[in-house]
Amino acid sequence: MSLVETVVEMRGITKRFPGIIANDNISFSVKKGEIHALLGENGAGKSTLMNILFGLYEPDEGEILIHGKKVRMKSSKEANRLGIGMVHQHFMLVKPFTVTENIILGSEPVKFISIDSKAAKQKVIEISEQYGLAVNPDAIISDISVGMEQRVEILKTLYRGADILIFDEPTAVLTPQEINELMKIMKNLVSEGKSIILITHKLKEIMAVSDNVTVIRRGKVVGTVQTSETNPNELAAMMVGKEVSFEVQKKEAEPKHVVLQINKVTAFNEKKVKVLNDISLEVRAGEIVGIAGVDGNGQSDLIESITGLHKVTSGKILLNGKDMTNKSVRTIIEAGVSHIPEDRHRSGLILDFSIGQNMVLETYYKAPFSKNKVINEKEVSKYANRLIEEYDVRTPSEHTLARSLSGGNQQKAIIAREVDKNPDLLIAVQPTRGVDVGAIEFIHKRLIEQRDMGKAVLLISFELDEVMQLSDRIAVIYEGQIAAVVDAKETTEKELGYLMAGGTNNKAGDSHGIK
Amino acid sequence: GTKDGEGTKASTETKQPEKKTLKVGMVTGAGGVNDNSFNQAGWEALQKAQNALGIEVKYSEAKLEADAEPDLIRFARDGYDLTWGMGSLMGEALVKAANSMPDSKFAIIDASLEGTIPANISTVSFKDEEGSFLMGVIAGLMTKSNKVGFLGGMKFPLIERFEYGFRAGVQTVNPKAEVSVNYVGAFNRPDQGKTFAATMYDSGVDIIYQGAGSTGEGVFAEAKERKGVWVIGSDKDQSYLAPDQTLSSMVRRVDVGVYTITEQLNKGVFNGGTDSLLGLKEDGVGLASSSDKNVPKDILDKAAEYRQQIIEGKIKVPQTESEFKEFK
Amino acid sequence: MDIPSILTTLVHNAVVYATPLIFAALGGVFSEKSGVTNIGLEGLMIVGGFSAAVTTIFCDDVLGFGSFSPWIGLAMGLLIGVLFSLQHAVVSITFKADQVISGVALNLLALGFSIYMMKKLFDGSSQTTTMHHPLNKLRIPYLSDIPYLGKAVFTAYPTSYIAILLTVLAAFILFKTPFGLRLRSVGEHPKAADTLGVNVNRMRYIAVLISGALAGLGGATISLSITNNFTQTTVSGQGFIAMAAMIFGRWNPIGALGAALFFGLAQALAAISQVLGLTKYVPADLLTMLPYIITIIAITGLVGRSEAPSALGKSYEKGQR
Amino acid sequence: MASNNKPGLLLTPLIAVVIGLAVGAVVMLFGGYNPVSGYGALFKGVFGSSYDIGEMVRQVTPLIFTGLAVAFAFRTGLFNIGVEGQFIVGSFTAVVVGVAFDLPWYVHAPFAFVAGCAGGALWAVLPGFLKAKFHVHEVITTIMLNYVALIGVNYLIRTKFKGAAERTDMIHPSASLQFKPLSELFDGSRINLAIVLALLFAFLFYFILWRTVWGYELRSVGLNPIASRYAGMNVSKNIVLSMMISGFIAGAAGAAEALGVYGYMTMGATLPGYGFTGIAVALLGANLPLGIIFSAVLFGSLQYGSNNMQLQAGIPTEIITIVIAVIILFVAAKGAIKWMMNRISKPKGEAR
Ligand SMILES: Nc1ncnc2c1ncn2[C@@H]1O[C@H](COP(=O)(O)OP(=O)(O)OP(=O)(O)O)[C@@H](O)[C@H]1O
Ligand SMILES: Nc1ncnc2c1ncn2[C@@H]1O[C@H](COP(=O)(O)OP(=O)(O)OP(=O)(O)O)[C@@H](O)[C@H]1O
Ligand SMILES: [Mg+2]
Ligand SMILES: [Mg+2]
Repeated sequence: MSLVETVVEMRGITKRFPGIIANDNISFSVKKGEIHALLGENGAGKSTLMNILFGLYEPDEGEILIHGKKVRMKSSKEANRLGIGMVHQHFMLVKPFTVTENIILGSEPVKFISIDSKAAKQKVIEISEQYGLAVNPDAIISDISVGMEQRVEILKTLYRGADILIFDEPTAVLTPQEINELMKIMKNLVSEGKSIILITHKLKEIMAVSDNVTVIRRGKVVGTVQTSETNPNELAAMMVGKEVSFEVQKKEAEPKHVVLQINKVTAFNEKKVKVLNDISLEVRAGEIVGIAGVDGNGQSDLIESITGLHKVTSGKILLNGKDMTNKSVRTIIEAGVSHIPEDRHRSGLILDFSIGQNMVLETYYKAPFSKNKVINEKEVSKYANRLIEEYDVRTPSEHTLARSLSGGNQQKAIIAREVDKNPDLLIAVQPTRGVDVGAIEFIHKRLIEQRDMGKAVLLISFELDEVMQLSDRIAVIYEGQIAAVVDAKETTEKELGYLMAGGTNNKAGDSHGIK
Repeated sequence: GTKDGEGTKASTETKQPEKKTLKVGMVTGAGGVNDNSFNQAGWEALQKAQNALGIEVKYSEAKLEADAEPDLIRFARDGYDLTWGMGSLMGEALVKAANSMPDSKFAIIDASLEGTIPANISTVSFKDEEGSFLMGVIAGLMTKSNKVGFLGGMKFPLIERFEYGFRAGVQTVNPKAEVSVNYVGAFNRPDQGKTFAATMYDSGVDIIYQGAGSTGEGVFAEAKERKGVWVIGSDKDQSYLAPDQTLSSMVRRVDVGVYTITEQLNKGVFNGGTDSLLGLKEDGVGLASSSDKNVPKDILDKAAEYRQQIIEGKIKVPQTESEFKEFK
Repeated sequence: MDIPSILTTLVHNAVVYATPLIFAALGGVFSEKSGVTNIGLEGLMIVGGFSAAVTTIFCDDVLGFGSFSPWIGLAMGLLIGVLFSLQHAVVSITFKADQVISGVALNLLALGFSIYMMKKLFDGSSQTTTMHHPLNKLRIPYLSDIPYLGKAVFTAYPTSYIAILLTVLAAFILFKTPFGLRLRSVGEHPKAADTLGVNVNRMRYIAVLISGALAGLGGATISLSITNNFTQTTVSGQGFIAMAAMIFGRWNPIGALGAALFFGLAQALAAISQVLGLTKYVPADLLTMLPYIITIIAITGLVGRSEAPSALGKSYEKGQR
Repeated sequence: MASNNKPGLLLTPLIAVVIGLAVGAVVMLFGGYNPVSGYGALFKGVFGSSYDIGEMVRQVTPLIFTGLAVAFAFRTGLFNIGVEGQFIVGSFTAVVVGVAFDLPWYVHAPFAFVAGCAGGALWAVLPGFLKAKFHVHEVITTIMLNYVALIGVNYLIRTKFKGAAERTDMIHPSASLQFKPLSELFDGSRINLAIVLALLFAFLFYFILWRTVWGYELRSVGLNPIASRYAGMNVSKNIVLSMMISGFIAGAAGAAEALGVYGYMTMGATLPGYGFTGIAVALLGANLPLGIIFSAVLFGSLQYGSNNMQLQAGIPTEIITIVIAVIILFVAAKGAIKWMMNRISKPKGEAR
């Protein structure tokens, strides 16, 4: 009577995939009105468990109770009916559809025989106002920001009247502002009596919003703790099985000569919009320059211009003093640039190549990997095995397809490939996106190592923490220009936030953006 | 080891006194023995020979051009006395088969095998221009708009014989009449045939002579939907396609050719190494018997007159562009 | 010919020629919008054309239905199209076979079946007899009397009007109804649709069967209005041209209609340029080539990425990433 | 390549063939034919004599080429429906070289063959280029170019290269791929050196795609053009190159037919059809060289043997088209065979 109702109870859930037990006798429950965090390394089995709850997988063993009633979840339709909604790790949005269409899909309001689009739009606006989830109902998904996509995903569940919401790594792709907003939205939702299951690798978020945390490791529950009675270090230890350090250990930087010089570069995108506006920036050997900025202010265009993927219309890009402006990608790579791209599936890997073949994606045509245009498989294997070893890429062998590695390990493979090329300039874009804390620690160490070896490192991340911890200098990008360059040790999150939103500080107070 | 012996034995027997049943094979082109056309006419002649002469007949359909040679050789190996190849496309295959099976006899219809014909081949070809000339006569005399048309499948020598024979006929009886000559570029596109026919009729042509294979069926389909226009068919009597719109058809007597040579061989005669060229005189080409349905008697009489003149050699019908120019 | 008559002839012929393509291309749109590649359109047109011809001849010659027969033929073309498309659905959706292979097999099966049946039914002949009652052109009262325009667009086979109506209907269904939204979602992001309770495979089945119906109609249209019989060459490649029309029309019903009409126009242009005597200056063969060359130029001019549905060609397996 | 699953790899096609033949038998029974004599005739038609075996190989040869051509494009993410047209152009250029030059055989034959290949490659440049530069869907351009090739080559034969009737002159014997001893070994059949070239091409197909730098790039671009671009590869160049190689192999098919089988080229009334069959051969062979050889043999021998089926047993050859279709279906629908085997091996109640 006095107890709060248990809305979800999963008992003894076991799910096997060929060669792996993803969930091993997991029991897990969620109470009404709580935010329950689910924590675990990459591949621990979190998504699998939630997919079972959402009816996407059928468990091999175990039972599920919703609101105390035993149910058999045969499909998502069933889950929808029971008031379970899920925001997936990889967004499930139909790109060419509008926001409204995505939300109503599957339960469309109908007038005669056609969709009642007016009513639909009305309903979308209603819910979005009720929960403070601002969206443009008529926008096409492919035109909107990730943040809005996220809100659309949430609206999808709310539209269906879900009161149990599953968020699978909702913040991996969001900017700090968007993350804050999402946190507020979640709190708002639980205050309305809904229950939330939150999967995230970011302990800070767990500490900030959750009520309880369940930690899983290798498919088994390690334990459930009350958030108020734990701390990040304890959680990390629970999930990895050993202590994890969050402090990034680094010495003072010793910047040397200029490696990358960007000089008044201007560029336009396909829609003829000016995306880089007379931008200038320098990166020296032996330093990490972080770029902070709200998504869409020209970060990716800047990187693409440096790496030769995008033509610039004016200005110069110099590498070690040599002109690299509008040179081909290969020329630039060969001049000593490495690039850890933002989207590992889209642009970092050939998923249907083996992990070994992916390791030589930029060097296959050179000795010793090929001779007289014939690939030397032995050398490729040897090399791949060395990287797999050195960078701790967890894979059965170098012949395994990249596709079947977990995200974190795919990321490590890319980092191994790019770092081992021994570049003069290492560009790292979102290098730790979606990977677990253990892997994050590992990746951070590698980046610092590069700096200390005298490489120039250009880091782009939407996670301010990461930028502030790793960088020596931070350049804030705003509307295609560098609004300011600040010393990482001296700046604050607040100052950066102010600059990112278009504010000016005294150092770079002259320019653009005010009008 | 055994391959040579058998073939030799099998073929010397035509002159033997105690006569074995004659075995005649036929390799048809794609479409087979019931193509309502060329191949069918040939096969029906063989069947007729089977009934009338008590010989044994069999056919095989070469779907691809490449199938013809093995099919021909297969018959020869199986001891067939004579094997027919149907159509000029089979010419080269027939020569090769004849060369590799020198003791077997072959015949081909609709091909003269330019150059020397091997001694174990007999060929039959048609003077299509002569038949087409008569179609030109009918069209030239029947046209009201003084505009007639020719629709060919693909432009190459065989079809050009149709074209120039027809044009010569039109010009002879009605020099004022204009002939609109068009080629679809395919023999298997009735849809395009229909488009062409519609366009030609729209442009004022009131009679179309088609030499376009199944593309030409589109001409009949189009004519059926119009009033006051006519079609002339080819190869066989095509009036069944549009009884009320068909003036005539240029019939080629493939059956006559096949039957004649088969019958001769049954009597022990084989004119190897020669070409039998069948024209109006030999009744190898001519008017469809249904022509009297839509063509007035006086015009048919006129056609008969020209037929006589061609037979007597008074008119030499052109086959090619240059001959046609001289004909003028 | 004066200019207006030339235009009249062009438009009229373009519509006649385009009609079967419109049907089949619409079929392609349905199937591919749902994520199922359909290079079996050719085969579906073949069985459609064949069964329509056989049925019409049977109804007319044996049952004596007269001019009503082609309508039964049309219906049969549709039905048999659906039946054969079931093969594609079962193999590529249920058994998750490569959709291109299944389509290739469908083409072979359809051709083999039709000719085999034809030989059985028509005494070994590889063509049917000729219909006495094919579809006749419809002259819309009054409108067809308008000079030029009347002949260009208001005198046409009933199937042409049906094709245009179906195009509008298809556009409406695909873009305005819940069914259409779900069908398209399944072709773009089947997993998303699945999580929202849309039955992915069922939607795809329906879409493929619709494509069978429409391509079957397309084939039927050829034999009922253009050739008036059926032979193994009746369809010869139109299914592939329809596929091109679908892509050219960017997987949109209206676009497909436009592309089909464009092909028709190009074809009609090739014919009229010969008839008007252009052959005096240009070889006839070159004019015959014209439609294909125009198409390449046109589609190159219409620069832009093809808008193929993202999940096209991928079979959907629940629980796979 | 997949070596871990050998029994399954072979079992599926084997069962598919059995099912295909069984379906064919049923169709024959319904049609009032005797399947035993039908298949007897089929078997005899293929293996009855050394001549037939030689002719069967002759039939198989172009299918290996066109299968490889289609598969090469597939391997690099392109769908080449234009093999038909490239075949035509390849035949034509090979014949032109065979007719126009008179050279010693060891120069002439290779020259003519390579000219054919180059013709095919050239014909594929435009679709590749339009795809790379303007994103024009290669399916449309290749379909259209098939017809342009057919009509254009017919035109050239008629106006510039006419020999007898509707074909070109014979090529000089020095350009021929026919090889007397080989042909005589098979009793005068038209088997010729093209089969050796086809097998060589199959090996090169494997070697280039999986062992060389070019193949690595081509496959990479086919699988993920964006990542390939990021890695510094020239995506446009690879698309054009891939189409050209595919066209090169298709041209080889045409050249092989022209130089090895006919020795001349006829004006074509329709597209030759080898390219369309090549799609089926490629897919049935899983786009792998060895698979393609096997599936070409299967297709070729069934097609060739069907002629005898019709001759000896009077059975329409379309039966074989149906059989081939069913085999393709069951090979493609791997799940279907598994499903059926489960049904058979499990007691009824337990199924599923
Ligand atoms: N569809 C599948 N097929 C095969 N194996 C799978 C499948 N889905 C998950 N697995 C296996 O189950 C394990 C758990 O995967 P799951 O996605 O649940 O991990 P996770 O905890 O969500 O990881 P992450 O933090 O990276 O999202 C994986 O290591 C993987 O091997
Ligand atoms: N086709 C597949 N076969 C086998 N295992 C797979 C396959 N696809 C995914 N997996 C497994 O599923 C697990 C989770 O996949 P998922 O794509 O969610 O990766 P992830 O680790 O969460 O990556 P990301 O962080 O990029 O989202 C991975 O660990 C991977 O091993
Ligand atoms: Mg996960
Ligand atoms: Mg992850």
